[in-house]
Amino acid sequence: MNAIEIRSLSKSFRGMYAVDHLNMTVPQGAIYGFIGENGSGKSTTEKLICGHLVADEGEIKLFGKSYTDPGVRTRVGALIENAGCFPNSSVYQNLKMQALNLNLKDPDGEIKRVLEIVRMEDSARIKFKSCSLGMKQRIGIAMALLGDPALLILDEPINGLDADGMRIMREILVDITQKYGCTVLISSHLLAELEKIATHYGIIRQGKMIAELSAKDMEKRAKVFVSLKTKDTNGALNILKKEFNNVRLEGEYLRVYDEESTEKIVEFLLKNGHIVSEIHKNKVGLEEYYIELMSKKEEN
Amino acid sequence: MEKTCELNFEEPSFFKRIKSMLGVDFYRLFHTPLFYIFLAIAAIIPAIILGTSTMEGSEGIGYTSAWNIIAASKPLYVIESIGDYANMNMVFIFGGIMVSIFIGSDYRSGYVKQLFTTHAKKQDYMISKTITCAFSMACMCITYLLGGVVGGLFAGDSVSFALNGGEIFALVCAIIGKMIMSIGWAALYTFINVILRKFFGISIALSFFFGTGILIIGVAGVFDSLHIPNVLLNAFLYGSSVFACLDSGVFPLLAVLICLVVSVAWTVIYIVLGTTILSKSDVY
Amino acid sequence: MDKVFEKNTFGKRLTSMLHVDFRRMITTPLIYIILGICLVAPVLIFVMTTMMDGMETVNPETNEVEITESKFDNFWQIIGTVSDPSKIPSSDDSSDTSSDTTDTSTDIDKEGKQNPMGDMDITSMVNINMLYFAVAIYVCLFVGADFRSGYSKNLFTVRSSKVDYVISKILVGMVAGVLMLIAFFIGSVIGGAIMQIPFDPIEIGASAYSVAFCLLSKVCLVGVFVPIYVLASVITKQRVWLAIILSVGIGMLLFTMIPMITPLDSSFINPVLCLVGSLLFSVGLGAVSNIVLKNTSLV
Amino acid sequence: MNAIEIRNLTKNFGPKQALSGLDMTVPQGAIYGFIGENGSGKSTTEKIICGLIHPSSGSVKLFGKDYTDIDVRANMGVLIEAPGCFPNYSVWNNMMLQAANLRIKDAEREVVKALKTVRMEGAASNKYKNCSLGMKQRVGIAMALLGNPTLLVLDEPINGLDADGMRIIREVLVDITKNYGSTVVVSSHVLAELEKVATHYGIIKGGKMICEMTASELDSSCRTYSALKSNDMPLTKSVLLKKYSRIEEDESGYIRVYDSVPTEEIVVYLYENGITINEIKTDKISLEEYYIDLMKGGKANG
Repeated sequence: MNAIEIRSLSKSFRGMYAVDHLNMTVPQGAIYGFIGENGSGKSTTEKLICGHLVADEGEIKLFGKSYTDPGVRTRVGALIENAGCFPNSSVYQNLKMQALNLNLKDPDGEIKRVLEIVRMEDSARIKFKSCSLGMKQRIGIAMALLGDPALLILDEPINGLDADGMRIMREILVDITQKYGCTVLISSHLLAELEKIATHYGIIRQGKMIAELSAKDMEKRAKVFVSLKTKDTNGALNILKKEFNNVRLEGEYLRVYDEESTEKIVEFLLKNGHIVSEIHKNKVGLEEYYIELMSKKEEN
Repeated sequence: MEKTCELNFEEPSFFKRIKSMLGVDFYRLFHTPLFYIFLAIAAIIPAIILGTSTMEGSEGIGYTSAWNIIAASKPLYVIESIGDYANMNMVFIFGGIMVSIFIGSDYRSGYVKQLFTTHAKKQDYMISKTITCAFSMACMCITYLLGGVVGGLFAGDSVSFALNGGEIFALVCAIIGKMIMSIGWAALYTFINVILRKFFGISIALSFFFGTGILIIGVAGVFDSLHIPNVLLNAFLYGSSVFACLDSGVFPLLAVLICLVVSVAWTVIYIVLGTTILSKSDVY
Repeated sequence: MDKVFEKNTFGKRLTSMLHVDFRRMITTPLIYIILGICLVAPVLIFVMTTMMDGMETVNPETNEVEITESKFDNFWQIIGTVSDPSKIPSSDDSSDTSSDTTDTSTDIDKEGKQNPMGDMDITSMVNINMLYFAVAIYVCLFVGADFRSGYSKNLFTVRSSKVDYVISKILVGMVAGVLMLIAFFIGSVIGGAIMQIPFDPIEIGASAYSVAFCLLSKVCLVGVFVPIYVLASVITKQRVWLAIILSVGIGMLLFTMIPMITPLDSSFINPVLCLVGSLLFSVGLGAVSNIVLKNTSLV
Repeated sequence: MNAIEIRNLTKNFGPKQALSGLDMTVPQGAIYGFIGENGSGKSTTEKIICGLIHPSSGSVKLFGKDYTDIDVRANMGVLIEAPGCFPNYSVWNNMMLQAANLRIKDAEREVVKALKTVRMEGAASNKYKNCSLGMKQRVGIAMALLGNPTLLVLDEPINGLDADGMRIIREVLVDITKNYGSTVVVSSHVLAELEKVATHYGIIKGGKMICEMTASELDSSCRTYSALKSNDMPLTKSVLLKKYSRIEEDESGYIRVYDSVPTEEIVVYLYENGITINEIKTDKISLEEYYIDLMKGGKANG
């Protein structure tokens, strides 16, 4: 059963299509990395899912139910652009209000739990407006985690988080999806960070979904190659060509494609008097895949 | 990796949804200074007016009885002098400003994102805001009453508190009538502020004008000149400013009833209107 | 090598600050909305008061005929009131409505209308003096917008001295106030013309000159109120509604003295007096605003 | 002569002390990477440098003059937390306003140029509040760059920017420091990005500067190491320990051999002991690792 199913969703502002017949499927329990340039329609899509905007056309289904179903929507936690908190109220009061909004049985217990998760338990009394950008982001995350969310919509949550904050963020998301079966839709520009935890990716460009695949597919499709460096590069190149079919020289690095085990290569070279100074398996990561996709799309 | 545990979504009942939204609104009402500031304003104004009205030199507003500060002695279709303004209806002027700030801060702070994420139905928002604002305006009526009494005492002998039996009953009914009307006014102000959520300044100004009744009186004036039978219309348009008064000539309980009917009518109309508009348009 | 900085003279700072503020004033719709209101309000007032005057409303319960007394007898009454009633010509034939009806709800008789201090009836409440509150709202919104939007960060990074900021805001407030007065005057002339309200100032004891002086002194009086509003906004910064409450509160105190300082029959002394007053207030309160800005956090 | 000299700066907001005796020196023309956790006092320091808040004690000197000096402050660019723009105003109007504020001659041309550098010339006409987070950030950067300020203070400028936006920032910072001799103080949490462009670093913790160094100092103090993997890691480790003293395991499962031992030597040594490696590369401790290690109290090269 899919957490989010979107069929030909469109939304236009003053004639310009922010979201243009978008299709999207997010399986339940997934951490869905939503990637796209600034202004490609990421936030608009997320606002449509949370019901902040009214779609021109198209259909959104959350857990099989319509997205206007109150039952589903009470289980959605959202952090879009910034944490909507009252500046003059304290952090505790803001979270208390959200706890009341979700009708939680034990509001204070929940608040304590989420504040501990984001390591903000000692700043509950400060006014929201006097928190720094990073702290406001953590409070936004805490607010989205309140109650028992079945779906988390996070728009660039690691914006403004420091290294420690990002690590916590990763742990929270992995923990909440595996332990509680929650589904996470997370958008970010730091693809390296996203790659560490995302189980599915969706790449959007100018309001259209141009690629949607799981992390496993990504790995399969990614061309694996071994890149190595030796003192006598040309000599090694000729020898390797005899043994392995697809070998190429890239700058000072030799690339051996379609070959899984690096030991074989190292041993083969050592036997033939070439000592490897550097060798590691390389795969086309998310970043390269994204850049390649973007450049390909530019032509047509 | 697919999660097998089935997530169940129990449908929250209407009352549970309203209860949760009310919880948020009342928590914010009691934990922010806005409510207390306006309660204070509602108390100070009558005290000042009554207090100054008896100073020498200024002829003041010519009060015969202290209770004029609470309700006009007779139904007033047309405001002639400042005196007619200075009665409990002023609560609805300040109430309008308070509601605008209360709802405005929802939108300005962005908290409305959380509210409308968890509440798919827009009428939860309208109903909860109406109830919260009605409650705060009712409290303002009470503090207005206290302020008036204190002002009267302070004014000393020149303002009489004498009331015969009938008038006391009428006074009580007048006050209850006004408090009931606050629900109607709350719905009206919620509607205005929800429609004009993007233009905070204008919504305050419009609420202020509605509150002072200028617009309503203007409309009544136009209707008069068109000679449309204005009794029912006046009742609908003026609501409390006409019928909740000391001696409305109508049996006081009937006056309260009229206020109730008008208040309910306003509430239903404005909530339904607000909900349809809200659900058709973007949240921000 | 030493970084040489060209002199950032006061003239340069002030001109750039004025350029920023006046550009923002002109390109934001707020000023046009308020000027529109100032233009329409007097017309509405004239229309409403004349239409409602003499309107018999039958009170359904007590079926008495109520005659409302709200008509403007003279155009200039919307501008102000005469300072001493003795100047009014004795023959009081101008008022045609006789008070032969049964007891009007309020016990104001005809003479009460002339006494400037006394009656608080509708015509003396709703006149040009209300504009000073409109100026308060404009100045508070204008100055508050700087702090609410965070633009103050860009402004004060480059301006370590705050004097030019305060001067520029006071000038913008004054220009806005004067524009509002002009708009209100034009509006009332239009309204007066539509409702054919007598224009002759002599009727109510004022002369053409004195009316001109009255208007001039009201213009100068703007200079007294604006520094108050600027100071209030600078103190409260982001909290615009607090600034408005503060400004209107202080304005209320001075409100009662406006008719005295700028009566319809004012001589040339009144505008001079107002000018001196506005200079004093501008310099005095301007300095206070500067100190406040210097010592508080601007973010 | 230093662009910024801060000595023993303290700032407390009521009971909480945001800065407790901070010292900071930023040479002229530098791109100063300002690194610290959330709430470590970065933004407070930047706001004090821009004169937006006043220090409780301590001295702040810009180009040798006090930070309240009018002439020094006349040509500064700032982008702290959110860009300060009027929401209901179009991007173009906001930029023209800032051009007027900085007394820039030929404002239209300069604004168009600034918007072009951040690829925002197409969106100049729409209202600021309708822009997305990334576009707002680009407007903020364009505004800070207007008039090529001599001192630029940027608080997490790449916040919300996409890969293309981050590249633009790097180019712009290098360009403005080279061609206009400006000095830039830039704070960020994405240390990989900062490492590509910063010439000096300052690491702040708990309101105090715990480490200040140039990029070259960082390079030298971040030791190179060879990281390797093989099928039988424990055996490899024991074999290596016999010959090399500084061996460590990092969290991504590599064995690290410190003090730049040539990789060929390691490969041959292991091969002779019957171990063929499947991965080996030479690497340097990244700024991020150096920072995390510093935060743990240890010294990266301790």
